Amino acid sequence: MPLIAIDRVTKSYGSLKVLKGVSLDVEEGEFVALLGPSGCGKTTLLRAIAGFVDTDGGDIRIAGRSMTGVPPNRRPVNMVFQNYALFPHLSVRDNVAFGPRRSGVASGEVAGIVDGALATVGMSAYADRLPQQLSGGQQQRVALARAIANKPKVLLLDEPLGALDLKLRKRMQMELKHLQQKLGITFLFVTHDQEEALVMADRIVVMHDGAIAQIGSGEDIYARPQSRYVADFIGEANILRCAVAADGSLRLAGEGIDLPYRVAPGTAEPALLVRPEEVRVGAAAQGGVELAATVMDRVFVGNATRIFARLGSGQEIVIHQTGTGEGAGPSEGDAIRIGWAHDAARVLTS
Amino acid sequence: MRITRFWAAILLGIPLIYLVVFFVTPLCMVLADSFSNKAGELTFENYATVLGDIYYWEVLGYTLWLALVTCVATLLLGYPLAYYLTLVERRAFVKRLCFILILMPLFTSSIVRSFGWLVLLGREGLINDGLLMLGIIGRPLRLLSTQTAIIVGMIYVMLPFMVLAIASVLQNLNPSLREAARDLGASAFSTFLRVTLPLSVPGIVAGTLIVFTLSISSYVTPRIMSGGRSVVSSMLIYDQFLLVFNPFLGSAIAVVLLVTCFVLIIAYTLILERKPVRS
Amino acid sequence: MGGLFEKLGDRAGILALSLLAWAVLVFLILPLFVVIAISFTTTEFLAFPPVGFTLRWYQRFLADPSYVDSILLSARLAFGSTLIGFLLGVPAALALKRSTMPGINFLASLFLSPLILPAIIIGVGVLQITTALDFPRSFAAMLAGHVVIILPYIVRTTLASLEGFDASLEEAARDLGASGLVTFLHVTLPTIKPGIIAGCLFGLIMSWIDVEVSIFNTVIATSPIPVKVFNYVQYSVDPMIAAVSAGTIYIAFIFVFLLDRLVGLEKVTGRK
Amino acid sequence: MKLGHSWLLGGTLAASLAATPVLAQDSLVVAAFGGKHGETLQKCVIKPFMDKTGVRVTVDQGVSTVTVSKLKQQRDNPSLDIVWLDGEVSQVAEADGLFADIDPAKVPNVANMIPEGVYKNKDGKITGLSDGYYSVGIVYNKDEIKQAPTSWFDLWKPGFAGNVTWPSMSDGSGPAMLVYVSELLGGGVTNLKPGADKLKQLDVAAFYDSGGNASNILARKEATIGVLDSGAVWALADAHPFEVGFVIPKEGGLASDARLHLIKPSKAAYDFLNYAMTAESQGCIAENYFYGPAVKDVKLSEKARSRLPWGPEGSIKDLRFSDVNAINAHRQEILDTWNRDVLGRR
Repeated sequence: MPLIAIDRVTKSYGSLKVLKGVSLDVEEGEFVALLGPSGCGKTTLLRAIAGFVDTDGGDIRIAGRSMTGVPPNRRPVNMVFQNYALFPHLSVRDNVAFGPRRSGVASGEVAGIVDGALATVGMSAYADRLPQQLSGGQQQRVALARAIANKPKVLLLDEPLGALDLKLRKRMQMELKHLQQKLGITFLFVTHDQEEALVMADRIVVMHDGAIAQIGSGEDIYARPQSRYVADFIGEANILRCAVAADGSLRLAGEGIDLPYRVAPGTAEPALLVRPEEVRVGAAAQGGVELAATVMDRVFVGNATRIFARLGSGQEIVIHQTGTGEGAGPSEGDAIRIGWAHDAARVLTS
Repeated sequence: MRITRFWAAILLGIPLIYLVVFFVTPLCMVLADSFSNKAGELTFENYATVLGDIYYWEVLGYTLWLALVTCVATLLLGYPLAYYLTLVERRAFVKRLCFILILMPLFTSSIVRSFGWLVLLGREGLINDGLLMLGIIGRPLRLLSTQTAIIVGMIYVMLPFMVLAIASVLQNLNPSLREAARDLGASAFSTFLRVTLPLSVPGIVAGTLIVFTLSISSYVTPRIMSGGRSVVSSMLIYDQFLLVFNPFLGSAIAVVLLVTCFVLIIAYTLILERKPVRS
Repeated sequence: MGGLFEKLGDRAGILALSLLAWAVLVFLILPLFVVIAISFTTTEFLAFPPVGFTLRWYQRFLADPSYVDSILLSARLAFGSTLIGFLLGVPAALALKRSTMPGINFLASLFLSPLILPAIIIGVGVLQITTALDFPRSFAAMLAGHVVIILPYIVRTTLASLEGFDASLEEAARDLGASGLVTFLHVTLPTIKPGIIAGCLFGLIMSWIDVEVSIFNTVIATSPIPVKVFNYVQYSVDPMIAAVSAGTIYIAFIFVFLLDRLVGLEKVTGRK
Repeated sequence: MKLGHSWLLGGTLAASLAATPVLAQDSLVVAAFGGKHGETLQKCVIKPFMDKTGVRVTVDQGVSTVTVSKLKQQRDNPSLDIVWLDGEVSQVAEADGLFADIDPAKVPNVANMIPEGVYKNKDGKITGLSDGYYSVGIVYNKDEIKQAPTSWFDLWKPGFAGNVTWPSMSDGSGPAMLVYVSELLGGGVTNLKPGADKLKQLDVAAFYDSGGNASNILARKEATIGVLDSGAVWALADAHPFEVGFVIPKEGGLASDARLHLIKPSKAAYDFLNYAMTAESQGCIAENYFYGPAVKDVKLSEKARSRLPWGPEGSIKDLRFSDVNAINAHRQEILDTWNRDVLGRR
């Protein structure tokens, strides 16, 4: 039995459909990311699980129990808010103790729980401060401590690292991952940052326009995106137009190159996905695609060089060349040959 | 957090019942009275009197003018004070003292204050004595029982409301906005004009609304300060109730005042909603 | 150079602003200072500057139990009506702000409208209603009237403080297991406290100085102190009435001072 | 908090009285004036009455207009037993039928009153009893004004410009004075124009709303001369802010009185009225507030005699009363004239 079972949940605000029948199972101990751009419905889904949004249809079950009509305070989940939502009038200690006190923990035990939670996030020294006396990262930890002090079955995190600077965010990503492993609590978190999702989550749920576009491990959705949308959203993607013949065989549009793939006849606008790092410059590869291109621009990014080139058909392609030093490789205006292995590319039909 | 209709009904229910019993019902009685005469018959004669007579319109116009002047004057005096209090003065104890000074006048009834005014504005009062001593005037000015006195009195009563309304907004302005403006090369004055002032508009709106409303219904201050020489709408109402014992006409005047006030307030808020202030 | 001039200009501007602010503060306090000064005069009439110094007007007023009774009645009225105003006004403001019920805007303006009506009409109306309900001219009747006039202040300031309220705080509390009531008491209330205190303060003030509503509804034996003063000055004005008035100023000052100690007045205008 | 008379509802007066005789006997609620006048009534009527009879009297202090408003609003269930009212205002309440008839058999001292002091309605029933007369005259500051004024119209003299105080319509004597001035100039209560035109030219420092207000204006020397009733004048004189002069102008002072009215008859209420009509009580008022007694054979000190509204040797016959009924019938017009023609566009 999954810990969280989301079954065809729908929600509309007026005529705007925010959730269009979303179904998702989350197992105990999993670290799941809800990934998508703003407006995709991920936060609404999270808030529906927490109980802040009344859904229009479908059901959410946690540990087998339907949550329909259950108020937020009676759900076995806790949330870390985007802006942390620390109570400004309460000290760090009282913020963390808020949950245990509500759930009827004996007052003698509350102190222990609070100390434990603060120790877990490394904030024991700040117990008597007020939230506004803390830095952003410290507030984030307190918010975390407050949420785990209640020993929830599921911890919901709404863009928990969004307000932190890049360095701190990177560190907190790892800390959160370790914390999740240590506590064994199911984490369900919302982010629009694909890297964050890839770093932390066991499983990523890509959402698009109120529906789930794809569910899978990071590798899965990167390497095997099921739609143009997912391919484009996760990582960098060259998505090349294809023409489909009557028998379903494909050729690269405008380039006149036949491709060894087949799609169902009549598929509308299929496309070919090639990740930039899969594209090679220079000699043709055995059993692959080879094309002529013109270099438009090149950018040195430290460990690699990115080449922006234009194909004969006018489509643009990005090439990620690793292991080349500064100044090496083709320069602007050069006519080059590029190519990729057939098994490095993927056909997208939707 | 949204409140469900059920809870809204519960939370609003009791206050609403209270208001209906002790405010709406008297209001309806006023309305009913305004349409009747001493014999208890339905009549429009009260409204015919009030609406058909230029005198009542003049008094209403004067009342509105007075309220408007009070609004503008309290805004001009109150804004600097609120600004000083929230954004200039940093010493906590001075701030506290200022707040106490602002609140104290509110706690003193208008009768008590009127003794003070008599001493301050009187022929042998402090203001005249001071001006005489400085040689600015040759003989005492008549300050009491004049237009000036009414306005001074009204400003005095209403100023704390304006200051507190504006201060509450200024207090909550994000200081980095002003810093950003300075950083972008704005002078202190243009920072105020282009950042602080537009952002404090909600406070100005709240302040002017409350001052305007209270000014329109105020009675004691204009009565005392004018020395019985000027008439505002609320005096006509009081006179009808207490001197002529004709609550019917008094009610009609009150209803006209109430409706005018409502219309003006609605117009004011509509104009503000239509035209968001440029920043 | 330009920078220096500008800096000097800013300085001058701030100085001018401070001077203007203090001038306004002096304007606000001067009449009260005058009333206090008058109350010490040895003359039988209101003299300023006071002639000599005496406490006999205070003795006379304190020796008359009816003045003390009036002050106590006023205090009971002010605190009682503010408490009721709080219990009615804060939930109402909450519902007005948060509900999506149809007609909620109309209700909001209804709650604020007693401000516009000249108070005498409320006073007479409350007398009519309480007579019909069979508790005319009692403490309860005055209380009822005072609540009507102070309710707009409490509702208005509470609404204002809810305006800037961070809704996620309430969600966090609910999420952590707090019921609606606990959330309100432990999170919402403390956060919007400054607004509520400001509203209650206005409520106390309006009740403490009210003449118009009380005058028609006074308890037979004792009138609230402003009504008592009003009735007295209709017939005669002497320094005793200045002493009584000064007494109400002292009480107000002590109250404001204590309030400042307890909650910090500068918070009253702030939402943080 | 709960008033002791709610039992009146639903039952007849007599039945209620029979049912709760103790309440009716033991306590009275009386509306009285405030300030020095109120203190005098407390000293000369209420306190000695309570000492004599043991009846508890609670005083409801207030100005007459407010008291009448309360009576009107609570017509069916008044909270007051007895009221003191200004003569000018009491007629309004009488015309409105707010008073109970006074049975002279239960107030034996009525027999000892001057006939003018007993007010009867058109059916010949007694509705009010006078509790002292006063006269409105000219008060002036003797320090500033050496030559005593003799006529009401002296107030218009250029020398007094800007230094005059005059009663507004809120003051009890205001309406009567407007009518009086009109009468002196050939008009009357139905022709107020001469008075209004004249008053419009009066250069006042302030119009006053009450006697207390006027005393304060005079004491602060905002005005040096004005129109004021004798009770307030003598109270002011005894405060010595300046040498107070008071004259009854040659055209005649305008007199009025304070009156007692019965609202809810009971034995205690009748006893109270009866005590108020003793020479002892009214003499005390004359000694302390200098109101002329409505009771015959009151012995007064020299000082009190010299301050009587009709002078040391005069009588009620020397006072000039305005036609209160006519004034009350025209209150609206008088107020309108005042607001529009006297105050308008000054």
